[in-house]
Amino acid sequence: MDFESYDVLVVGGGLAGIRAAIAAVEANPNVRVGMVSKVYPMRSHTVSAEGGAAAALGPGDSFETHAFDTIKGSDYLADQDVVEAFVREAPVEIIQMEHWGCPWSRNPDGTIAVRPFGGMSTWRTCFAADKTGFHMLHAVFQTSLKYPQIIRHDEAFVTKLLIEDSRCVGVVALDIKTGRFDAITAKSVILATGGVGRVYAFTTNGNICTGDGMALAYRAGAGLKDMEMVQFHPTGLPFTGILITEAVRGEGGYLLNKDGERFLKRYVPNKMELGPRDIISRAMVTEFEEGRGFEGPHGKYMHLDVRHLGEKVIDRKLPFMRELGREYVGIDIVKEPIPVRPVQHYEMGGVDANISGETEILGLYAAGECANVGLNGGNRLGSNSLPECLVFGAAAGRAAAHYAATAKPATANPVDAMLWDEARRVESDYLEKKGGNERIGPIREEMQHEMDAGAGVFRNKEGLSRLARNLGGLRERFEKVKVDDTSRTFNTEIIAALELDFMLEVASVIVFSGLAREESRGAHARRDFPERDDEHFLKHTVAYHTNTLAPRLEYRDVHITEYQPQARSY
Amino acid sequence: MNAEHRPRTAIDHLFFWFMFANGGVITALLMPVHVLVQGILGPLGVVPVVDQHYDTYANVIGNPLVKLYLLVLIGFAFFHFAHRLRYLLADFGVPAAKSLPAQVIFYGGAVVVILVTIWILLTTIPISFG
Amino acid sequence: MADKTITVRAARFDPEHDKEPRLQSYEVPFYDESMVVLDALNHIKNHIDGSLSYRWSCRMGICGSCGMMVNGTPKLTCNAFLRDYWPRPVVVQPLNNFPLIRDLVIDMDDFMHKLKSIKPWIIRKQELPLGAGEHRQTNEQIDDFRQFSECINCMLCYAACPIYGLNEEFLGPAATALARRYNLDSRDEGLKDRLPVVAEAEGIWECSFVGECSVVCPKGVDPAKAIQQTKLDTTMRFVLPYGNRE
Amino acid sequence: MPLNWWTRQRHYFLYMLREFTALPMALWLIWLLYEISGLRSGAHGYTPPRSGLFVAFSVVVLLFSLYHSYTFLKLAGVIMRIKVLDRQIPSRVIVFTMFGAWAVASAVIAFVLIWFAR
Repeated sequence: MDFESYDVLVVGGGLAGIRAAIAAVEANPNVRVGMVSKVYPMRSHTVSAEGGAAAALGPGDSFETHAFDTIKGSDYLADQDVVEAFVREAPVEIIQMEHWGCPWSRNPDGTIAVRPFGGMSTWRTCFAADKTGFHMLHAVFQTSLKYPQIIRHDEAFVTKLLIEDSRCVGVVALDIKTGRFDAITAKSVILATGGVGRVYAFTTNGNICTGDGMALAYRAGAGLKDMEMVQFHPTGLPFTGILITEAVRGEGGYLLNKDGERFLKRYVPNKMELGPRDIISRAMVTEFEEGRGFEGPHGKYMHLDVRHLGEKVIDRKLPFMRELGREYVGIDIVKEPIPVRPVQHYEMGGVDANISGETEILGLYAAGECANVGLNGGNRLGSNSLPECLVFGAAAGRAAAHYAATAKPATANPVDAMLWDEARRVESDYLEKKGGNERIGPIREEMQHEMDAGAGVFRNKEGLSRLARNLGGLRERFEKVKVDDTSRTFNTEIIAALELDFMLEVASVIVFSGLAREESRGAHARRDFPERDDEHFLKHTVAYHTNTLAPRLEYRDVHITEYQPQARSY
Repeated sequence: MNAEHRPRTAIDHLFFWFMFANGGVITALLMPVHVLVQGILGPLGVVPVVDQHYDTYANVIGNPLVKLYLLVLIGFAFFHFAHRLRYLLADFGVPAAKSLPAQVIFYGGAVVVILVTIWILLTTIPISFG
Repeated sequence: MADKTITVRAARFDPEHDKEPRLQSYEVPFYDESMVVLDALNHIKNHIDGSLSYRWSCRMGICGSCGMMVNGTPKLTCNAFLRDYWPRPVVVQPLNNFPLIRDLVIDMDDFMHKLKSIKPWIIRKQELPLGAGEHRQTNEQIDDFRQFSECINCMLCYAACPIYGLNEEFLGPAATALARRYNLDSRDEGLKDRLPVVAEAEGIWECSFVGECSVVCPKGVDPAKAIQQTKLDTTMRFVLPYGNRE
Repeated sequence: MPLNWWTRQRHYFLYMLREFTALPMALWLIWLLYEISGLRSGAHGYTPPRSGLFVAFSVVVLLFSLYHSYTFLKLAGVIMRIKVLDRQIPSRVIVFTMFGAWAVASAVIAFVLIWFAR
């Protein structure tokens, strides 16, 4: 067992995590930054973001419209002061990414080009063809290599936060390659572990998106905010759930039902394909229910048609979509429409954090998808999440470095004891457990299908209650899990068990938060409460860990500056 | 790769590669026609070829431009061959082919062939513009 | 269709128990034409044998985790379709040329060091202040380096490279391609810092242009070309009296 | 790495074949040098190349030599980056030019070898 010590420790090596690490170093070059990630940083799920990053860059744009679009898109659940700060920082961060080598697609004069995106009232989404996340992640990761102060622990899985006197002083991490438990202490810890899409079966998220940071913070006593707000992206490939970027619609693609009709005219007549994701996903499900979807071997679907754009535009702006269509569906999108259906994509909720990324636990910060700083509210607008990672990753990095400058280091003895306790717990729960008869795979699959069925695009009390009960049953079965793999070396089954443990925790927060929000707002669409209820629910849900599956829920006011809630129509 | 290690362009390898690449182009452009005409068509009597008679051959070889041409062809070609054969040996699992002694032997061999070529060209048929 | 199965023979190796890797056979249901080798591995892990270890994440060919040898060829398993192998068995092995950690998991730390050594970041003599906005760069200028920027670090090219297999000191395809990506970027001025690294004895000169790296690249990057072009450029800088950038 | 790695895949085998072309070509050029040096012993000592064995050897060398020319010129076309008026010349054009140069050079040399034999 080892004992590494840093000033700032970043958990997660995606866009937010790396941005935070660089920001910490640039805020104070004497800061030593550790970065723990369960995968090599360039594998992080940022890599799958396709469409682009929004920023009010151009002369035709303004901070006010970006802020208003975001707030309206959030169904007025966003904290407006946070949004206002965000839209001002986003262009700076986009330029910073450009200076770090991101190959942004350009206008003929060499400036950064923008494209239209859903819910945005003007063209403001910067893009690098249709691999924006990939290019941003690789640019920022490769840039991070020039800072000797950033020391990485690749392929190490954080199992627990070290809390001393209600202050976070580091983590316990399992080195996947060797199976060794390490205490990594730090004066401040930043969680940037990404989303939790893998609690669903049909998701665009990668295998690694298991909500680790959310569960870690939740168990350590921090609140999880607005977890019922789960985004469903309208256009995923049936069967695989691979994301077809919103940029396809941004560039002019049509969504067609089986009658060849652009059905969105009934739902978002003024925006059509450029409506926000929550509304379009609901429109698609409604059409399916009314019998106007195509029937396929993997359920109902719609057509996303880009044939009229022509081969030249497609190859210039959507080359990856053509590649995905060819390889995963066997179609050439230049000649055939793409089959799509709504797919879990993003968790608006996350660790309750303020505008600087500070959580309720001293010394603990959060940024990116695993955090909820109040930006996205009930529904995130497409292309706001990449700049969110940059803006709030950088903010958390700076704040954490600032705090670390004056904070005291952790004391060795309790840390050592906590490390031993945690290592013992994992070993007795999984490695040395006798007599278990449950397997991880089936429990996870059942949870995923339950979540698809009960906490999907539309919800109701009955479905959510059943889901809550079933999650309880799955938790009981999980206690009897037996792993096949007893090796210490690269034991991915233990990692899968720890991830499932985290996912069951976060899934129940999603469900109980959803049950309690008896209204429809943003992505949370209740069949039994179809209207928005500003009187009772213009509030953030904040969930706290208890000894039972059900969290303790608190409500907190939304920060409203100048945009009073209005009816949300497009 | 330790911290003290300062990377530096390997000029020797750069030179070997330069000679190899030029030799490759030269042999690619010129070899097949020599082999076809002098090795097959001439001996079979399909066409008359200079090297089928002493007089015609001597006449051509006496030309200084031809001597220069042959030196360039053979000189670059043997650097090309030396390089390829050295790497081929390494590909066959002989790491010693990448060592300094191997470099001396292979490229030194090419230099020897060049010196022999110069000697033969200078001692065979005096230079004449006839 | 429903009863169709495919045999997957996966390499197993646990350094705590095994001296040599061995192959283990599994029967996996093959119920959809768009199933990939990774789906078969996931079926094994979830339902047959939880101890099979391998890396994967995005299952859409962009994160670069799931590279393995599939019937002897380096492939992204999320992008290798069972329909191309059925009814013959699929043999899945760890990527060639790397130290083996476990089952299908290889040790790629060597690449991480090599990646860092080529200084894969924008180097400027004078940093442009953020307030000055973006560097001007046209799409045509991006086209100069675009393909080299598409590398996902999946390591298939290293697994395909016999030169790397014979000499692990060789800088190798992906790292050289990424060095070239930055050298060709109109915003970058780091050629002089990067060239000595790629033009060391164990750099580009080791390559004898087998070209298999470019064949196996799932993203259409042509590292073989990057290496040869770097040789040519480096040589020209020395041969021409005023060796310019290109 | 097993030493027979190059027998396991067609592409690797073709690569080794390409590298091997150097050996027969070298032998042929050594023979050429030997023939030239034969001129030193005067008209009586010079034996023109006519043997069947030599023709057979040359046929083999010609095949290797053609393979070398084809692969080398094609690959040279891939790696050369030539810009004219700020526009990249497509590698197809470069390869085409290379093969054109090959044809011209071959014609000139064949002409010299045959014309001066009269």
